[in-house]
Amino acid sequence: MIDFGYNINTDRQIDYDANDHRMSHFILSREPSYNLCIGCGSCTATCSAGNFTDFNFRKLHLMIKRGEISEVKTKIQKCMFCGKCLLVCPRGVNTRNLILTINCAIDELKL
Amino acid sequence: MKVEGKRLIWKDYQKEIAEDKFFYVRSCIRQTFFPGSEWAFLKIMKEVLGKDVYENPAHTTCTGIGYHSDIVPFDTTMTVVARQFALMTEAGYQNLVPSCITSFGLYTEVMETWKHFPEEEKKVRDYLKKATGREFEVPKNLAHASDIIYKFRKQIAAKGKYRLINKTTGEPLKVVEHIGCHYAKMFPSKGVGGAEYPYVLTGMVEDWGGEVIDYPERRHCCGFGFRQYLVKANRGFSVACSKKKFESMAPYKPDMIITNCPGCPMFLDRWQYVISEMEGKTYGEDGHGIPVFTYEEVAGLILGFDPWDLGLQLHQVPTEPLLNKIGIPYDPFKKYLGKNGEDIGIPMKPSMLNA
Amino acid sequence: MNKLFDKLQEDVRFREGLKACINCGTCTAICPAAEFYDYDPRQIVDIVQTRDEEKIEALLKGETIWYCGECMSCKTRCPRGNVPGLIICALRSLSQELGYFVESEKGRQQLALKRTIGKSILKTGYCVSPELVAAKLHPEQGPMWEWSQQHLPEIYNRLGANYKGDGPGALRKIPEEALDELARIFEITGGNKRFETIEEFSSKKAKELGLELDSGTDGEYFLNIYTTNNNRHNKK
Amino acid sequence: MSKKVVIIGGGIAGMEASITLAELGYHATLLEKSHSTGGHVQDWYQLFPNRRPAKEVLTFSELRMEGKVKTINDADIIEIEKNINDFRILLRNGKLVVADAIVVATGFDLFDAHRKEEYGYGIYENVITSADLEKRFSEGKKILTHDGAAPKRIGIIHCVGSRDEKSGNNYCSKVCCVTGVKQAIEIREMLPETEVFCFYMDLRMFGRHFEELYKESQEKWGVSFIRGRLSEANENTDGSILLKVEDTLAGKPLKMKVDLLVLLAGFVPSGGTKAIGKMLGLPFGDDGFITPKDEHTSTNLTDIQGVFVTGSCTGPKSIQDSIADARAAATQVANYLK
Repeated sequence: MIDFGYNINTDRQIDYDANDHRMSHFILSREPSYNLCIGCGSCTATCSAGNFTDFNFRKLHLMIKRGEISEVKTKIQKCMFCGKCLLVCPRGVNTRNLILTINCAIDELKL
Repeated sequence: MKVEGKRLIWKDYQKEIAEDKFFYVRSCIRQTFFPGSEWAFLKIMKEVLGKDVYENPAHTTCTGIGYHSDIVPFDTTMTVVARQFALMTEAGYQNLVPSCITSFGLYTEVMETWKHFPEEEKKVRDYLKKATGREFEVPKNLAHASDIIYKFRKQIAAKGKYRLINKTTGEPLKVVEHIGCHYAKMFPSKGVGGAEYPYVLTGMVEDWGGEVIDYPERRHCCGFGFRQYLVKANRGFSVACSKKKFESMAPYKPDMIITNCPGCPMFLDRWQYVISEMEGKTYGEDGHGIPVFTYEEVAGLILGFDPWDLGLQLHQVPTEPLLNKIGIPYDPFKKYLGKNGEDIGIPMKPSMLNA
Repeated sequence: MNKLFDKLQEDVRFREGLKACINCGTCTAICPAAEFYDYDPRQIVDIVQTRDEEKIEALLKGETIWYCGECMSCKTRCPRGNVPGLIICALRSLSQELGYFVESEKGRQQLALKRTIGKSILKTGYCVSPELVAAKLHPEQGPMWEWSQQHLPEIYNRLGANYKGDGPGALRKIPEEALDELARIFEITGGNKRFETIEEFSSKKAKELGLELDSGTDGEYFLNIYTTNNNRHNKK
Repeated sequence: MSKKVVIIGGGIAGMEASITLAELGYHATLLEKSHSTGGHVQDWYQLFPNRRPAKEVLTFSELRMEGKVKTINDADIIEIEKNINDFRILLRNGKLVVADAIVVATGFDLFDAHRKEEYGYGIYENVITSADLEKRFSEGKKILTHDGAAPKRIGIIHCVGSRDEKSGNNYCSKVCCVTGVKQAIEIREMLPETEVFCFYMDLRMFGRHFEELYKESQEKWGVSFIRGRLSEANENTDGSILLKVEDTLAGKPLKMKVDLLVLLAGFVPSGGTKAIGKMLGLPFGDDGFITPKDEHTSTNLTDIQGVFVTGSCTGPKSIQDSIADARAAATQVANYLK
């Protein structure tokens, strides 16, 4: 093997077919309102944790849907469970239970 | 796949290509890596097709690589382009034929800019006059050298000695065509067949007996990206782009790749070597890699030119497996000889790619 | 006050490239750079479209504008006739004009490009020449290239070139008068000024970083910008 | 003797205009260029937002037309002559129809999806249009891939030929968004194992019960939505289609394989709209649709006395809009002729 002084860059595309969708299926089976998000960002705008950290619940929720779950475990810990997101969601997504279910999925699926 | 669907699109993109009297401008990259291709183009044009092709030794780079590396301002580039136009005008020609796709794209961009912003053309005329005293006419017909070979592809086939057919099986060779990004992506109507299903190389392959394969990453850039290759720190991106293409075309088991841009064949050739040395992975059969050709090389092979006159020894991925498939004779002992047949040594063998 | 935006507007490519973006993402979807870098042409167009001076300044000083490979695949697809690639060209020109390019790792590479390609254009009349692709700096060119570099005249003349010769042909020596014309074009049209600006700001940056900068391609600063990759360009 | 009104175009708008005019006591003649009246609705299976069978709406119009409206099918108009008091409409078969007023209801054509080259319609077998899908629904055919397999995943692409300068159509076709959602539900109902993804830029759920249908598609049917316009579709070796979009809400490019791709083809002014509009000297907008006298207050009037416009010849309209618009046009005609 020759050292050329650089490596072949890795892809950052969301490769939907190659991704891990177990968490997404797990959540949907326990919290059906998971599917109702329209990506409006109200939750993130009001988020207490998002005020102090880079926590973005809209995006986290979306990345789980796309099967990009490698960072979910560390990111979800930033949530403070204040529940403001639940009050503002225009689609009635049970965001609080969603967070609990995500944590549950992390445990049960050993992610 | 239904080819009729593509034929409908191809019908919509038939550009005008001049018949004769061409002013030829060379390519920095083509002449550096594939000098035999430019030689073959001129030989085919002059000796096989009997065309008038003129080259003025005073023409220079169009500055394209510098321009797309953003170190050359647009005004400078437009004025250098105008100087090439002036040389063409002074020589009494109207049909400009660049060897390079970056140049072709740039000439097109400059001409289109002048159409939309006439004040830019006026400014450039003043610049050129001031710098060189020259004046110019905008080319009446601008066609890339691959457009010209496309136009005369049937004559080449008629005079050809070989076809892109597997000698043993009688089946057409499976060919991947790779079009330079700046051929039609910027101005789809300026490319034969448009930007989505360019026909310029497909037409050659079809008429020369081969079969073009359509694979998902067909339109992806080879990864040159100017600064993305020219600066060492960025080369990991460049090679990643080519790798993406190889991974995507591999399931179709292509026999060869044909290209119309000067840089792409070099990258598609060299990155196969790099991937093999970095990751131990080779594409194509028996660790040979997928041989990559310029369209001039393929035209020359069809016409029976000697593979070593065409410069196939300057490929890192060996081309012999393809020559064997078609049944083109070659003398392996002459591959690396100098101009007068002198022994100038031979390159080392790569550790992975079977040469 | 829209100073930076107004400066961008002066560039004909910017006026051609920015119509009105609807944030649909067709450009990013097929952008080679977006696949491998933290790069999103859609967001760049959206930023310049907002005319937010602070954000535009951040772009000019940041890494992202240097990820594009100018393949122009984006132009083919935009449903609104925008050309993100041309907007990038304008941003890069302005970043250099204002000296902001030295604030990013990828931007600093402009000096390397100027001293290789830029120098080659004025010296030889070609952007790239066989000598510029020296085997030592280009191991990816493989053993075949290493061999050919040792026998340039024999190989090129074997292949019908007119290597460093007078008159027409591949790799010919470009006549002095032609090089003089090229030099005058660069002087009159701002080409030399661009080169000088790149040198000037790079030299300041080298001092700031405490790296020695010679006039060629071997100094500390040059090697630093030519090879450094902090590997933080794709956070995935 | 009652005055004569000729209605050109036998789609939903033309039918409704002729019925209303007949009911108001005018002699209504409906000219239809094809073999039958009903227009595009004839090819449709179910209607949004309540998924009632399209045939019901057709039957509603057809029953009321019977005995009241004179219908001439296969009517190929070659000339319209305007006289001081009337219009003389000459058909290719030599027939002459005289009218005191004309209602233009020449409608739309579906955007020819071949023109969106990078989506591969007409090239890749597993790329179809919303109209093709609707036809399969109406004919009771199974939704299968070209190889006859049940698709595991279907992609639905919004804005094909709409909101797209490349296609020459800058406008929104209005009804595709909700049609896509309706078709996604229909697929899920027929093929519960098939995943459905809609790729959109905005979901324009402007009508009553549209937004609810969208919510239902997510809640009850599990349809997924990705915000990003399709950049290109490519064929894999197995005939499946590889999509490239940006998931704009994630800010990343995304690739996904689908077994079948449905393109929501938008509206373009029909050949009839262009031809009849030109014959009558009506003005066209830059979108190619006929421009009425005033886009707010006189949407059915034109600058030519006795010529009225209705339905999708003045821009994309839903069935509800077309029926209401046709009745409005009829009252304008009545006003003019009284």
